[in-house]
Amino acid sequence: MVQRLKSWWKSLSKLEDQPVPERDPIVNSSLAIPLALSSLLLMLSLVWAFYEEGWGLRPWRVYQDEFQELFVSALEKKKPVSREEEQAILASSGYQELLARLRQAEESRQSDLQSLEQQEQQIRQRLAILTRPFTTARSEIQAKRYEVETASASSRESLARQLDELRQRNYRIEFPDGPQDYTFGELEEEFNALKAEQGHVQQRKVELLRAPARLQRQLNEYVNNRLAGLTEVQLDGLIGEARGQGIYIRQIHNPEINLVDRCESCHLGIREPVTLTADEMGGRRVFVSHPRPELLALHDPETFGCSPCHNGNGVGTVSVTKAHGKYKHWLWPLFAKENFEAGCLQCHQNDRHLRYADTLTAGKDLFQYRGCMGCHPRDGFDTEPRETREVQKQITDLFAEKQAEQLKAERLLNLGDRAATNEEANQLYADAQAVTLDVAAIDARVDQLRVRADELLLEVKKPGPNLKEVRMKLRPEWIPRWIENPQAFRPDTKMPQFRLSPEDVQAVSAFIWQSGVEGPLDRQPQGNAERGRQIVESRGCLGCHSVGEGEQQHGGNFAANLSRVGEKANYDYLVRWVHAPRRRTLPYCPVHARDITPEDYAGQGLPFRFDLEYNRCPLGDHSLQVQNQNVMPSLRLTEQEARDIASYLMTQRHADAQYAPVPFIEDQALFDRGRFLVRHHGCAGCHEIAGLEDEGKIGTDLTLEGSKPIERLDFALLTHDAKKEGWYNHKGFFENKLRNPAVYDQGKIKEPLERLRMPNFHLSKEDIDRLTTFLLGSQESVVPEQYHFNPSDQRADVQAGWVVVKKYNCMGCHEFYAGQPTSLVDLPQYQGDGREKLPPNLIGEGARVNPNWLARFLENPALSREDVHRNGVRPYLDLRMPSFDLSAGEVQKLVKFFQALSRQPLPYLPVPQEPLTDRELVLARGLFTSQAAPCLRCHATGDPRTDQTKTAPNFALVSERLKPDWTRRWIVHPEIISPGTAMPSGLFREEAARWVFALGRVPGLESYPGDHADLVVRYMFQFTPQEQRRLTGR
Amino acid sequence: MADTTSQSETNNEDREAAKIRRRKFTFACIFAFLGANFLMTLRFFFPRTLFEPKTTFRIGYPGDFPFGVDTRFQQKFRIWVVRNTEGIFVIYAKCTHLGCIPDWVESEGKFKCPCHGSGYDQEGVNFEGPAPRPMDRAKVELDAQGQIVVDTSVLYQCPPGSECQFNRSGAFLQV
Amino acid sequence: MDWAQLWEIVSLPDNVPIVALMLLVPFFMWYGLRQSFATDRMIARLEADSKLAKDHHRKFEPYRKGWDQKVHVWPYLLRIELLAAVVVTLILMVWSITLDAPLEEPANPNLTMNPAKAPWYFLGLQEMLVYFDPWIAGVVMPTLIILGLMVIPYADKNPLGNGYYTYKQRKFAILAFCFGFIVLWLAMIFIGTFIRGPGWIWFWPGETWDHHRLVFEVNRDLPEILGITQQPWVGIFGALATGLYAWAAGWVCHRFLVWNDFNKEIYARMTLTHYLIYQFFMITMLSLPVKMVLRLVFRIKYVWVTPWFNV
Amino acid sequence: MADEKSREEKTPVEEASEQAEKKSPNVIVRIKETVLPFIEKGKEDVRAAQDYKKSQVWKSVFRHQLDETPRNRALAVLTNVFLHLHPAKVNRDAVRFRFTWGMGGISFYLFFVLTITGVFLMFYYHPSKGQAFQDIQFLENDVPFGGLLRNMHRWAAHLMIITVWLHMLRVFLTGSYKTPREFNWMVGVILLVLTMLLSFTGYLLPDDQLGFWAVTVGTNMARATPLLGHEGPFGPELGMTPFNDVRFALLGGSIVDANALLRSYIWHCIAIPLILSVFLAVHFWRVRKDGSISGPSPAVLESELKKVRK
Repeated sequence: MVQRLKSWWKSLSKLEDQPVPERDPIVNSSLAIPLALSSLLLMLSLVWAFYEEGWGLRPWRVYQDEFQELFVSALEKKKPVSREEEQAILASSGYQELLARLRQAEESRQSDLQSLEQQEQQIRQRLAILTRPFTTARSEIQAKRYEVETASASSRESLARQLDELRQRNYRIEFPDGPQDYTFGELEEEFNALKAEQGHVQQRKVELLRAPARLQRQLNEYVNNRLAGLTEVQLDGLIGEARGQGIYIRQIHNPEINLVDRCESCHLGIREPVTLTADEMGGRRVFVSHPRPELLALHDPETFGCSPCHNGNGVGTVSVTKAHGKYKHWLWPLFAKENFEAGCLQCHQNDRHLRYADTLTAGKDLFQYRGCMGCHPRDGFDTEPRETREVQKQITDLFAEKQAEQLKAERLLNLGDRAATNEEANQLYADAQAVTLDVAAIDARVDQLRVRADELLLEVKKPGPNLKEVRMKLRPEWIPRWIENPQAFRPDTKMPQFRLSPEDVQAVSAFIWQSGVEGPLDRQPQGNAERGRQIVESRGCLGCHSVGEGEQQHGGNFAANLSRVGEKANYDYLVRWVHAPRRRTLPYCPVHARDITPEDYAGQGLPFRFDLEYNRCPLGDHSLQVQNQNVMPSLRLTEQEARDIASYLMTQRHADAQYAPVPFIEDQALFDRGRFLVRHHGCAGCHEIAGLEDEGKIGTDLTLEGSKPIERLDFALLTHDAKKEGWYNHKGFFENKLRNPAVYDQGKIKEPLERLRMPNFHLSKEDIDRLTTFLLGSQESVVPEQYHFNPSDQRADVQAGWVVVKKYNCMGCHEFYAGQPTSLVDLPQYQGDGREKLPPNLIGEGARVNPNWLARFLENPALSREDVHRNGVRPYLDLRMPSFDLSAGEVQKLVKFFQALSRQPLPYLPVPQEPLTDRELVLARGLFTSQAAPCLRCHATGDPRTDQTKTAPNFALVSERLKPDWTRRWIVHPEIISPGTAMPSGLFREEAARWVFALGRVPGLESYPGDHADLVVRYMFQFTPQEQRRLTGR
Repeated sequence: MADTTSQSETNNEDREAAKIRRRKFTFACIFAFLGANFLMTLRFFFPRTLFEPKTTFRIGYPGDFPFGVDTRFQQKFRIWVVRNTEGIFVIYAKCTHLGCIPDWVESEGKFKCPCHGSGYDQEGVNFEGPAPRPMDRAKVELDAQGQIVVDTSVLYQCPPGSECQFNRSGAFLQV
Repeated sequence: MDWAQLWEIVSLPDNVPIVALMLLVPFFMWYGLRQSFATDRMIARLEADSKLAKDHHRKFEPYRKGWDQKVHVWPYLLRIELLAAVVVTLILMVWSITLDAPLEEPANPNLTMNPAKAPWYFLGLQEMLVYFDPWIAGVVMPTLIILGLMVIPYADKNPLGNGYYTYKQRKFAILAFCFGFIVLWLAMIFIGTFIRGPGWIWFWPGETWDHHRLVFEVNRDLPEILGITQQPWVGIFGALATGLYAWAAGWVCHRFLVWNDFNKEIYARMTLTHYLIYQFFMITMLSLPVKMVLRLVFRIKYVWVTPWFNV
Repeated sequence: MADEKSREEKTPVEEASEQAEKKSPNVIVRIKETVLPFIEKGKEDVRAAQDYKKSQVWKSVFRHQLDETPRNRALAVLTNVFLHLHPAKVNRDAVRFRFTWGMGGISFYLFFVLTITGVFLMFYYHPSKGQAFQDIQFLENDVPFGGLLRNMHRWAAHLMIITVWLHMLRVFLTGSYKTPREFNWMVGVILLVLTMLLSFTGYLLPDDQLGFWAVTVGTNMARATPLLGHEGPFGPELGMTPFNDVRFALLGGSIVDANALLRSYIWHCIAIPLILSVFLAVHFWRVRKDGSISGPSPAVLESELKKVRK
């Protein structure tokens, strides 16, 4: 051995003098061993390849084997349960009775059925015998006829004769009951006759069987409706199916959107008709059935597949990682559990509120409430400013067009004057005429746009308050404290924390303070804090605001927590604010881009007055911004109430709160620096700030952030950690950014102004998940346009409506769909009987109220210009429907929204009531006023004396406010429409297809043939002032 | 394969034999490998999934179909819907002779195959030409909404001699 | 030392062949040269002793009188070919089973891969792009390489070493070729694959490929450094500089050509055309390393700047 | 069996046989007479089958037997269409792996493997944008052995480039390009280029980022072609634009798009392989005609060289 090695080494070093062997090495050496060895290895590699093909690369085979066993055993376990249930049902009287009827029906028909079947049998026989000869004959004759039709005149007769012979030829048919002779004509008749008879018999059979069939159906339904799961038989069916299932790739293929999904090759339980839980399936989560079958019902997997919603590589089958798209080169990895609703956005980009997608909707809400949209453009959010710009542009364009048209008209007229012939001239004049008409049309359009522009002035809102008023509103000491760290002062505030140095804070505060406007502010006497507190608790402030801190905190979280207002606010201003939140000190003129001062008005010799009517700019013919751009509505409080509330709020403070004096706040030197910082940090995105009204958004557009190439998301120095720790993906980027917006500055040496600007919102884990979901979903859709949810019918109104509803937080007080939480419903004062004091729920509002009335109500909930300190409909409620000063457009959207929600047609054309005859009038009044009927005990009648005590809406309003058919349903079955209402049920009982008054007797009523409920409704809808006086006059 | 000239020792024979054995083994392996490759290529031509059009589809409500032959779906699904006294059934438009698509000749009330002239009456029963049996019928059933669902992957035949499947439930709808 | 990074690059499916290449080439270099040296030693012996030279079979392979000079292809050659085929197939099978051919994201014209690399066997050219303008690196150079390879048989007038491994008899040819093949071609590929990271920046093996890495690279033209800024002077200077280089390189190559008596012999056999072809290709070949040094060490971009082209 | 034979015998002359029957009632004898010859013939076949090597079919296929006589060894090579690329005998040391490294042969074998695997891949590949990428996925996920085939094709391609380079290295080291083999070296260089082009054109076909950008980078160099590229020296002067220069010719467009995919597909699958196999033929032919492979030939001494001169 050693020798060998030595010689080998020698051969390596000194090739030329290797020992020369005895026998010629070339011809004597053998390659057999290496050959044998290598070919053996070759075989092994082959085996390996087969293994990979059979199992290694085909995991779904294994899954499907496993599933079959687990599934069958799971079903077996279910069987006994459903058997018991089924037994119980089968034993139930209802079933037995049905069964008996079925049996009886079947027996009664037995004999007829048999006879029919015999008949049919015979007919079949005869047909069987007849068909062949008949069809042969027919084809022969048809052929011959064709010859005749196409024959030349000469040969025609002979052929025609042949045809006749054929027709006359005798066909002998061997029926079992002896032969029979036919000509073709008879044969045909016979054939058709038999056919007809056969049909007839079958028809009879069907009719005969109809009744039993129906019973059978009822029987099955009876069981299925009462059975929770499947019947034992069905289960057995499933088991058989499962056992019979081969092993193959399960595939959904929709060529329209070029979709191929094999997810179900492993997730076999997804669409099974029984619900499979993980522990039923031996703890294997792959095999569970879809947790939201109702979603599958809406989106048929055969059409939509899986990957459009869930992402992942639908085609992949070679390994779980590949199939889930969790590898470097797949751009759409499976959504994580907490983000899967992101998939909804593929098609539901425009749904502000999406059912079944609570996380996503919450994400969108946050995006709006927390003011993300203040800095980040995103389709469907904060659209008003853009629309304003567009409208303005259109107006200017139209003006240009108009001028062009006018010139053209003139030119045409001139040409006409100089025209050679009369015809020509007339033609030209006519054209000129037409052009001038166009001009008129343009004017009309411009007017419309102007109106829209004014609306938009009202609709533009900012997430934060108007900072022009700080001088009047705030205590200067408080400002820097707040800017430095808002959460320290108010933990759940929506104002984020900016990363500012102390100097910057001073500069910013100084700028804010100095840029504020001064204005007349009348001194207010103190109010009664205790009463103030009661008002806050009862009037509905808590729908949006919360009071109290920590444990005591209660109320809505849409607007600020009021617990420390006392430390920051100026009492006089607070009174004004509470009384008229939208009231500005100075109007703002978008055209001149500045606030209009009393001097400006004086200069034009105008009184310094501005509000929704007086909204023209004194310096030119255009509209002013006359309201603060905040959503806080007016509760139509009296001055006194306002004072009380303000006084109460001033008591809301930490006794020990200390504020250092702020000499710098008036320091002019800081102004520019402050202004620069404010712009740099985009404060104007959320606040109205003097001189920065038209600032653009400073953030990235997030509309398609979810499909940005990962390379373009700047992980900066964290890239490698991210890759190592496995969060180098969109989810990871968003989550970390939201948790700590400065995170990607880590380790980088930057000038303060180069640093990332996004402030810290101190979001909770849940909120981060919600926003991440929203952002992940904000993708370029892989699903083609025609699959997106862009309805053109009423559902579009719903989409538009939700935007408004969310904008003004209507959901803080009202319930829009069953089970929707409101801010009020959990408050102690609304428990038990307190429920009565809650605002009405708006489920089915569209069906209830007359849309035209609703529009009026929305723009003025007091339903009166004078007596405004009250509810228009429910004066008896302490809670008050506030005035939002909605624009006409928003009102329209809301009305349409409600109509659409309850599938009501627009415009609403009420069905004309047939007038009450005098007799009916008497009867109705009698019924109405009778002691038996408690109507007037609760319902107001518009009589100030009695109405104080009333606890239900006013009758006088019914005819304009409600819809008759709804009213009728309401008085008959209130508890169905609004569970737990105070309106008593059972006022009427059904009697011979009409509703009859059920409580006590009303003179003359029993003799009335008509429907009593109907009578009442008509009475109410024809409720005249005289009638009212009659009622109240007693 | 070594040269055979120079060998005289005694143990040469069995060395030779061993060599032969190895040679045999080697070639066995190599040919086995090639054979296996051949089989692999055969399998290679049968992919596991296809992307062909669906064979089940909805064609509307029974009310949509008057008595007689309805050729609406011939282009799209290659079927005729026929209604007669017995009910509604679906003929799969494929001549039972050589699989051409026959034409519905309204004037003569028959299906005529352009290829070899097989003729079928309006229930698809052959009465002339080389066709061996009536045209096959596709499976029909009503779904929950009462729409007709046709499944052309399930066909009912009526070959002469053996029993006719046209009376099976599924071969036609009673209405 | 970022081992993860290193492994990521080395184990990249498409880089595996390069790794193999980096192992195979040295091996076969050794494998061949070893035989060359053996031959050389033998030759030396024969040169020394003319008697031996007469009846020696002139190969280092062992040989006895009587062994046949030629052997049958069947079986002696075919069996080897068979073995080779089997082994190659085996390698392919195992390679294909263990390593999947890459399939990355669907092509996206709006998103450039960083780094975006040509197929590995062209990375030499891509690397050259750093040193020359595209028209040279991408077009002229490849053409010259191909032509250069083609003219080798005609430029090489050395009749010795035909059909056997030898170093001594073809020192210059072998050195030149190895320089071209190994230094200028394979080394460039190596750099292009393992050294050039995101943004085509120079990363030493094991250095982390940082997409955000910033490096200070200011590129000046030679004339600038020397303070020449106006055309036509810049152009003229460039022409001169280039000419100078050509002359110097030419001189060096010439020295090689007449290194010793034997080489002189060969030189003597050359016609002018031969000589010019030889010089042309040698000069161009040498220009690459020169430019590399200028670029990498002195950060010089162009030597010759004209309105139409830059060198 | 028997009866049939007999009936055949009878049928032609029925009346006659009837008469015959009348004459001699002994049918069995006559049946024997007719049947036995057939059995004899059958036996012959069996015997022939036993030493099939003498059969006509066998002889027609195998011209000589495979024993180890020198003649047959030569014939084995010469009479075989595939093997006759080789001479009957070669230089004794030329069969040493050590000398040839076998790289030429391996390259050829790889080319062969690539052709076969390539043809199979074509069964599932459509050279159209979007579809192409899906087809690759389809190969991997659904097609039995599809993934394996694709891998083989790619790796064989890479391997081939390596072997070709090594082949070149070897040929240089042994100076085998020298007279009389200069031309074959040239052909070899062409083959080398073709090999790389073949691999390069295949790179784009999966239509993924890797191929797309590799090809983009590769073809962008063509922009700078002097005179013929729109970014090359004197290109613009000659009116070169992105729409009429070399690169356009390569890609069938100003960007790497559907046309480029189709073009590279056709170059890859038809054009280049054809050209390459032509040159391959020449290459092999010349190897034989230039006196088989170069060596190892006996070393020539410098001293002898002088004699060669003058």
